[in-house]
Order: sequence, then C-alpha cells, then structure tokens
Amino acid sequence: MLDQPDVPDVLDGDFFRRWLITAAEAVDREADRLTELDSAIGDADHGANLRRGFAAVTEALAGSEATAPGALLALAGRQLISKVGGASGPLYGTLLRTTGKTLGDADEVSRADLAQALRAGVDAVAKLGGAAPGDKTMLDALVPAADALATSFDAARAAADKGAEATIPLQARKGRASYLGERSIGHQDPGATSSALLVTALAETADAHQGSGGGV
Amino acid sequence: MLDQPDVPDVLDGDFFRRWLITAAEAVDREADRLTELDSAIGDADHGANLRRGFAAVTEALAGSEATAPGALLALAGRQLISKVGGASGPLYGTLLRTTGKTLGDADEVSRADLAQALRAGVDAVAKLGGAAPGDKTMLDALVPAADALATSFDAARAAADKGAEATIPLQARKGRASYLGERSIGHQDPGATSSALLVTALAETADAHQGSGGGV
Amino acid sequence: MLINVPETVVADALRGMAAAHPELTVDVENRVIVRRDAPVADKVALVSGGGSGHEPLHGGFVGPGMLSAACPGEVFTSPVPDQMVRAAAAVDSGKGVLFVVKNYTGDVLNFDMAAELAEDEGIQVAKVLVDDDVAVTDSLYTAGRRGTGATLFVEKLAGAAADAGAPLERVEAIARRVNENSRSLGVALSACTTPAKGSPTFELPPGELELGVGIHGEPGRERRAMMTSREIADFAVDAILDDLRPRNPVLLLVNGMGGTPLLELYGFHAEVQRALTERNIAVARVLVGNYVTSLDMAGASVTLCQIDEELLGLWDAPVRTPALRWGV
Amino acid sequence: MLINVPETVVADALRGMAAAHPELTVDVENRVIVRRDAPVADKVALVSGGGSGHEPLHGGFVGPGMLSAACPGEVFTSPVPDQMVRAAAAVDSGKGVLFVVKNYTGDVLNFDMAAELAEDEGIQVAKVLVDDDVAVTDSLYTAGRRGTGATLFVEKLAGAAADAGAPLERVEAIARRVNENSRSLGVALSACTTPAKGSPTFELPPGELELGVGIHGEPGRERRAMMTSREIADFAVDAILDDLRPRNPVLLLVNGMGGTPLLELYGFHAEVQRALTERNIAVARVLVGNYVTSLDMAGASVTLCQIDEELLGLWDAPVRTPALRWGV
Ligand SMILES: Nc1ncnc2c1ncn2[C@@H]1O[C@H](COP(=O)(O)OP(=O)(O)O)[C@@H](O)[C@H]1O
Ligand SMILES: Nc1ncnc2c1ncn2[C@@H]1O[C@H](COP(=O)(O)OP(=O)(O)O)[C@@H](O)[C@H]1O
Ligand SMILES: [Mg+2]
Ligand SMILES: [Mg+2]
Ligand SMILES: [Mg+2]
Ligand SMILES: [Mg+2]
Repeated sequence: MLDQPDVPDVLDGDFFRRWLITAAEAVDREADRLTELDSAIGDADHGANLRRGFAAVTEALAGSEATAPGALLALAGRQLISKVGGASGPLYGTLLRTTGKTLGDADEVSRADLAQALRAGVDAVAKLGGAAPGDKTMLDALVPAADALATSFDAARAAADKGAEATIPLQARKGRASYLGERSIGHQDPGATSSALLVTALAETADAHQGSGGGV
Repeated sequence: MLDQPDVPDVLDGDFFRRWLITAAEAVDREADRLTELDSAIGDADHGANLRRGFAAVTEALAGSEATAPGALLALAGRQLISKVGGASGPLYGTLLRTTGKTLGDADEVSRADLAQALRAGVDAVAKLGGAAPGDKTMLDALVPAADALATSFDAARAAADKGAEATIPLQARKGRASYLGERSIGHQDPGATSSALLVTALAETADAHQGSGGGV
Repeated sequence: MLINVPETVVADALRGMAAAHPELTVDVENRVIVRRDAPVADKVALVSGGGSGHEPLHGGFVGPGMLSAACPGEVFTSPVPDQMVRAAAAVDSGKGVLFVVKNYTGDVLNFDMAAELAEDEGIQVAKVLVDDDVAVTDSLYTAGRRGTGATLFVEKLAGAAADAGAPLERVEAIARRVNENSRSLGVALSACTTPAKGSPTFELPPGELELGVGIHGEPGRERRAMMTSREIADFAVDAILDDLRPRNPVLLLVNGMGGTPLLELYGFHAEVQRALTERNIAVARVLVGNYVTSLDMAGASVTLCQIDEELLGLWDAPVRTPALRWGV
Repeated sequence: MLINVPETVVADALRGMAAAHPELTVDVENRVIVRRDAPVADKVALVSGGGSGHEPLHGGFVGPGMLSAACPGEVFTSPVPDQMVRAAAAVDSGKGVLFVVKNYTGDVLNFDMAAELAEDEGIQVAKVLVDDDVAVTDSLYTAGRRGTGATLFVEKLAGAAADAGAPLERVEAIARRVNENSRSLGVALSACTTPAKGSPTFELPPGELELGVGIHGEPGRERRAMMTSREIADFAVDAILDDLRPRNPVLLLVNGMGGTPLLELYGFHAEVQRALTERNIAVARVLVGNYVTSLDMAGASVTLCQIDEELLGLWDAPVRTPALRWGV
C-alpha cells in the first residue's frame, strides 16, 4: 500500500456515479454552511442552489442507463445547467459537461485522463466566467485541484482545500462578492468552498474504491 | 396650616393658566411612558397625542388674553379637539370644554365650583364615549377624582392615582384595549394614567398657589 | 426608519404625495387630499380618513370612481374634525357627502363632531361605519368590530355608485350593504414600528404569530407557534365563514400588512383560493397586494365581500386613483 | 415568514399570481409568465426575468405596453436557460425577441445560453444588459455595475416601442439608450430574510444603515450611523449626479425595497424632489412605490433616467400590467 498511494487508476462508470452521489450528499450536508458563506459576501443562496442541482443530478443518474464516465459527467452538467440557475449553475454545469465531453465515450478512464479532462473543464469555466485564479472564485480551488490530480487524488483534495482557504484574504474581482470591494476581504468564497467539497468527494470515492478492491 | 389643608379656595385665571401649563409640562415629561402603556394594550400613540395637544394648548394660552377660568378651560378643550384626534382628543377636549362652560364667565371660582364643573365635564365624557367606571378608561381616574375634589385637591390627586392603578386588573370594555379581551388584563390604562397626571398637576398648582400666598 | 423626525412624518409624506400625483390637490398644512377636479357637479362626494400608517388607504384611493377626499391623521391616530369639515366643504357639489368611517372610538367621535359642524355649514352629511373584523366580538364588552380591509370595498363600490349618479341615500345604502356583507381576519408575523415609539409596538419572538390583529400594531386575540401559509389560510377563511356564510360569489382581498413580500403574499393567496374552493365559495374578483397596511408589519389579512350583480357591476366600473386603477 | 416550506415558495407564488391575474398565462411547472394573448402578431416581443424576491419585477410587468413574458428564478437566483427559451418560443411572432437582462454574472450566463439555444430554434434574439447601479464601479475589478431600478424604465420604454411597431434593432437601441441614460443608488435600513436562509442575510444593528446596496440582500459599499431621510436623499442624488449629469428632464423612480412603509417612502420622495430642485434637475415624470424589491428589506433606491421627447412619449404610452397601468 505504501508504495501504491495513488490507486485506483481504473475509473469506470460506477466510480463516476459514486463520485457524483457522494458529492450530492456532501452538498446536501453542507448546504447551510455554503449559504452562510454566501450571505457574508453574496446573496445567501449558494447552498440551496447546489442542493437543488445535485438532487436533480442524483435523480437523473437513477433514471439513466449511461455507463461511460464522460456521458455521466455530461448528464450531470446538463442537469446543473437546467436546474440551478445563478452563476454557479452554468459554471458548474459547464465544468462537468466539458470534463465529460473531453473524456469522450470510453468505458474506463485513468486518473491521468480525468486530470487532463478536468483541466479542460476548468479552462471552460475560466473562459465562460472571465475569471482567473486570485479573483476569489471557484477557480481558486479548481485550478490547483486539477493540477494536483495529475499527482494523486489526495493531492487534489489537499490542493482544493488549500485553494478554498486561500480565498479568505482575497478581494473579490468576479461574481457578486466583487460589489463589496474591500469588504469582501476576510471571508471564504462559497464557490471555492463547494469546489473543495466536490474534490473531497472525488478523493473519498477513490479511497472507497480502493478499499472495495476496485483499484489496480 | 394643619387645619387649612385645603387652601387655596379662590381660583383665578392665573391659577387655571398655571394648571394647564403644569399639565402640559407633565404630559411632555411623561409622554414616553404613556406611549409605552398604550403600546401594551393600544396603538402606541397616547403620549404623542397628548404632547401634541398640550403643546397647542400652551401656545393658544400664550396668544390669548382670556382671564376667566371657564374661558381658559374651554379654549384648552377646543385646542385638544382640533389638534389631538384619536379617542383622547374629543374626550379630553369635551372634558375641558364642558368643565369650562359649566364654570361660566366668573373671574374667580372656588374649589367647590370646580369640583362641580369637573363632575359635569366627566359626565359629558361618559356620555360621549359611552363608558362607565370599571371599563378601564380615563373615567376610572376622572370619576373618583371629581368626587374627591369636593373634599380637597390632595384627595383628588390620591383618588386619581388610585383609580389609575386600579385599572391594572380590569378587562377593557371600551376603546381599542377592548379588542384584546382578556389580554388587556394586567396593564394600566394609558388614558387613566394621563388623567392622573392632569389631576396631579392640579394639586401641584394648588400647592404652589398656596405657597405663593395666592390662596385664601 | 426612513424619516427626518417623527413629528414631521405625515407632513413630509403629504409633500411627497403632492409631488407624485398631480391629479390630486394636497393641502399639506391642513392635511386634506382632494381630487383636483372637485367639486364634481351633481355628484355625491365621498370623504374618508383615519390615522396614517395604512397607506395607500385612504389617500391612495382618491380619484374618479372612488373617494373625493381623504383626511390623514397622525400615525395611527384618527384625524381631527377640522380636516373633515374642510374636506367636505371642498368636495360638496350640493348633493351631499358620505363619510366613510372605520369603527374605532377615535374615528367615530371625530367624524361625529365633524358631521355636526359640516351640517351647521349647510352640507348634507351621511355616515357609514365600517366594522368587518371578525377577530373582535361585537358586544357590550368591546368597542365593536374594527374596520379593516372592507374599507377598500366600501370606498370602491360606493364611489362607483356616486359616479353613476346615485343620490346620497342610495350611496349610503350601498356602502352599508357592502359593509354588512364583508368580513375580515388579519394575522401578524411581526409587530410594526411607529415613528413616535421608534421600536416595535409589541414583542413577537420569531417562531410565533398573532392571530386576529387589527391594523394599528395592536397585539391580536391570540398568540400561537408559527403556522404555515396553508394553515393560516384555513384559519382565516374558517374564522370568516363562521360569521358570514356567503351564498353568492365573493370579492376577495388578500391584503399585505406592509412588511410581507409580495412573493409570499401571492403564495398565501394561492392557499386562500384553495381554502375557498374546498369550502365551495366562488370567487368573482380578487385583489392581492398591500392596500390596508400597518406600517412595516409582516402579515396579511383576508377580506370577503358577498356580492350580487349590482355590486359586481360597481366593482368593475372604472376607477382612477394612485393605488387602484382599471377600466377606461 | 408567510410560507409553507422554502422549497415551494416560487411555485406557490406563481399559483397565486395565476389566480389573481386572468390576463396572464402562468406556467407554474415551467416557471414562465406570459401575456395571455401572446404571440401578438407583427410585434417584437420582450422577455425578461431574474431571481424571485423582487416582485412586482418582472412578472408584474407582463402585459400590453411592457413585457411579453417573464421568467422567475428561485429567490435571488437567476432563472435557467430552459425557462427563457420556452418564454421566447411562446411570445415570438417572427419579429424577434429582446432579452432584458440585469447585469449579474448568473443572469448574464443563463440568458447567454438561452439566446444560443433560442437561435438554434430559429428565433431572432437581441439582448440588452441593464447596469445602472452607481454603487458599483464598472471596472476590471468587479463584475460590472448591477442592474436595479432602471430595469423598470427599460422594460416600460422598450415595451412601448415594441407596441408601437418598432423592429427588433430599434427596440434594442431604445432599451440600450434608456439604460445608458439611467443611474440608481440604493440604501438599506435592514437586511432581508430569504426563505432558504430563514434569518437576515446580514446583521445590521438598529441605528446604522448600509449605503450602496443592491437588490439581493447583499451588504452595501459602506455602513454608517443612521441618517435622516433628507441626508439620504442628498447622498443618493449626489452619487447619481456624480456619474450622470442630465441636461434634459428626468424620469424619477423612488423605489421601496419592500419593508419600508409607503408613508416613509412618500416622505423620502419629498426630500429627493427637494434635492433635485436644489441641483436644478427638472423632473418630467415620477413613480413612487415598491417596484423593484428585496423581499422584506427596509430601504429605498433612487433611479434617474434622462429623457428626450421620444422617450417621454414612450413613457406616457398606455401600459396595462398588474403593477403598472395607465392610459387607455
Ligand atoms: N465569473 C465567475 N467565474 C467563476 N466563478 C464565479 C464567477 N462568478 C461567481 N462565481 C462563483 O460562484 C459563486 C456563487 O454562486 P451562487 O451563489 O450559486 O450564484 P449567485 O452569485 O448567482 O448567487 C461564487 O462564490 C464564486 O465562486
Ligand atoms: N369610550 C371611551 N370612553 C372613555 N375613555 C376612552 C374611551 N375609549 C378610549 N378611551 C381612553 O382613551 C385612551 C386612549 O387614547 P389614545 O391612545 O390617545 O387614543 P386612541 O385609542 O384613538 O389611539 C384609553 O387609554 C382610554 O383611557
Ligand atoms: Mg449566491
Ligand atoms: Mg392610542
Ligand atoms: Mg390612536
Ligand atoms: Mg443568487
């Protein structure tokens, strides 16, 4: 085990389903905290938005036969676009759709494939929203997480957490927190926080996958 | 002095002016308390109402040459009717107008004259508002005060205070406190409280009158 | 509060109304709001008024098809007789004036005095008392029912009758009929804050509500743990139907107390409609909005008015006021 | 709050709107509010929308002379593209659809996606961004100015142009001109309470206020000790005139945030009029009321729109919607 810190490396449809469901559970559990963060520098809806969106994702997954990782992520992305609204709906929706599309229709992908596809998804988010790391948005967690995923799931989780926390001293330059100017300083960004939740759910899914013997 | 507890007994226009101004000062000082009482079982305006009304009385007195007690009270009553509104405006206005009219145009009146005229004023209030003692209104202070004034100013003050306090356990049957039904129990009636203020002002004026040698 | 000082709140508001509504003549000093074209020849005039803090009632209902003039008192304090006499003199065309009076001791006493004074000046005056609030038992032990939401119905329908040329007795009779066929119930989810007091008129902890409140920030008849919109609708409709069992269709007013968002009020309206449907009450016309308010109080009231063809026609007749306008 | 559960607040409100306004078609499930007579032949259609909680904006502005359809999102959350595409399809007569979009990241992204999808379906779409709030500096360091009170002006004036038969480019150009000539500033005297959160969105101690707030319960640019109505009016007018120095007369909107009593709002309006007069700004038309709200937030905003003869004519043109109606 010690010399295999990074299993599993074969990620199938089942893995992606479990990731999305784990993410939905985490969002549901943490929705109030996300809303609380959003009420400090936003409009107090981020938790409710993502809870609604991921509930729709869970439901759509249950009703879908899809098995390819890419198709599952694209399905989830479309749900977020149709059900969330706000800034986070199109942004997270685009993240998952682009990541999914980049993965193509393979039945199994590697962590390296996922890291690369996530990088494409994150780029699409940056393009759509016009934000860059340091602007105090979800990108502050997503960009380092995508980079670190090339190394390991755990590294991605750590990078996302660190990125989310690092938004605290930043002044927002995108999204509604930017309206606050300097008053946005001192608060953790809700979107970066939810991004860290999603990446944590990914690492947890990988942990369980490994435990259940699904890894290499 | 001890056998003269009830001087003064010659009440001239000056006395009535001083009574009204002392009353206006007391109302101004106690307005917040009256409003507080009115917010428990009414609509939180009794203090503001009387402050506005008695400020107008003070101003009207300053602009009037009247010297007859009856004319002064009638003038004050008309001001209250024109400036207060609400239940207390017409009721207190009628009290002072009727009391004044009953005193007629004499330049000086006795305490007994005043007691009798006040009784007529209180009757007019009862007729106008349709209330009786025990209904938790200003009458609970005014009726015993008018009766006791036949004895002495101090007796009137004590009776008014006692009457006001005695409204606490009563259930209101008139005015907006009656809408509360049993929930009106346990609160002192604002109008009875302001009536006690006016009677107290009368007794204080008498005390000062006596001190200044204006009494018999 | 968005005010200068408590003492000038009403005068400031009247200056603001004057600048907002060129179709009204607003006498700020004497506190009378009059249709600019008053007196309208050969028409019975309607004058109402009451304490301020219930806006748009009454000033917002002055105009063709509704009130001829309104007299705003201090906040939650009935106006004084001088205002009503002045208003009556400004709008009387010789056909007489109907005073629409909400049943509160203060309003009744002041309007009574005004009616005497106006008649001394040769103006023919009739009065109608509005007392629709079923939260108050009308008995020897109360000042009688309060006037609340039905005031809007009385002013609209009697105003339309006056516009149609009805004589004073007829306008008065219609006003009385509307009142007799109307009932209301109100609930508060918060107290309100008067400028003079500067703090809530009573303490209502979050998670509790007051049932059976009036429109003056008084506590209601009963305090309970918070209820859902659905439960409140059932409670209000049942309380009303306990007292008035309409066989005809009704006018429905779902009225916000001022501090309840329109979003919530529309949702409450949906529940009131459901409650009425379940009880087989047909709704002919409906109005949802903040019409008879209690400053910033959160809450709502429901008013039903049983109508017939004639009243329905009067309801649909054109009206052109700041707060209510339809028809040509 | 007067609700059932937070999750159904918007659906409940739409059911309530449907029952209140027979002149609208309300698709509760798909969250689209449409003029009953849509599509109107040979007329450019206007579609707007945004988060709920700002009522009567936008649903209350659907009707002849203003919007063809509105898409309400969840509370303070922009609607999703599906709603806008559905609305566009329902109202397009073939002459194209103008999307009126308040400048928030969420609204912009969702309407952009919708525009692409609608164009895929063969509907011609133009968009106008409303960004009138001077509290936000429009720079690289912000998401740009927020859209607030000017939305009403854009919807009314562009709606009138569409009614008058103008083609899509012209309606779009008018909308853009109105936005470019409009500026707003808002203040909050309290936070607001969203159903999802259930408690105020921020803590504002009594005796303090927030200057430069938006319409989503966000804190403003600056917190200060309570100011008088007069001081707030001066502050708001100066902030606006710093940025827009009108040489023509203006349309004035004195808008309540929802929790401020109309009594106070009229008083504030008087102070805004005074402030404008002192600065030699002529007011052509004025609107005072709760039009672009933030749920139960206490506070107000001021919007000025510099107009010319053409825009004035469009303003005076008839409009018949639940919340705004005048003319025939
Ligand atoms: N332009 C942007 N690019 C990337 N992320 C953004 C952008 N604007 C906002 N966000 C993210 O969205 C989050 C807010 O999402 P949410 O509250 O659901 O939407 P809204 O701001 O519309 O209410 C922010 O915390 C931020 O991380
Ligand atoms: N019918 C009545 N007869 C005598 N006094 C009354 C009557 N109704 C009310 N009052 C008195 O008036 C007081 C309230 O006065 P105020 O608050 O100024 O008027 P309002 O009730 O119109 O707000 C009550 O406390 C009560 O003492
Ligand atoms: Mg948000
Ligand atoms: Mg009172
Ligand atoms: Mg009162
Ligand atoms: Mg939002």
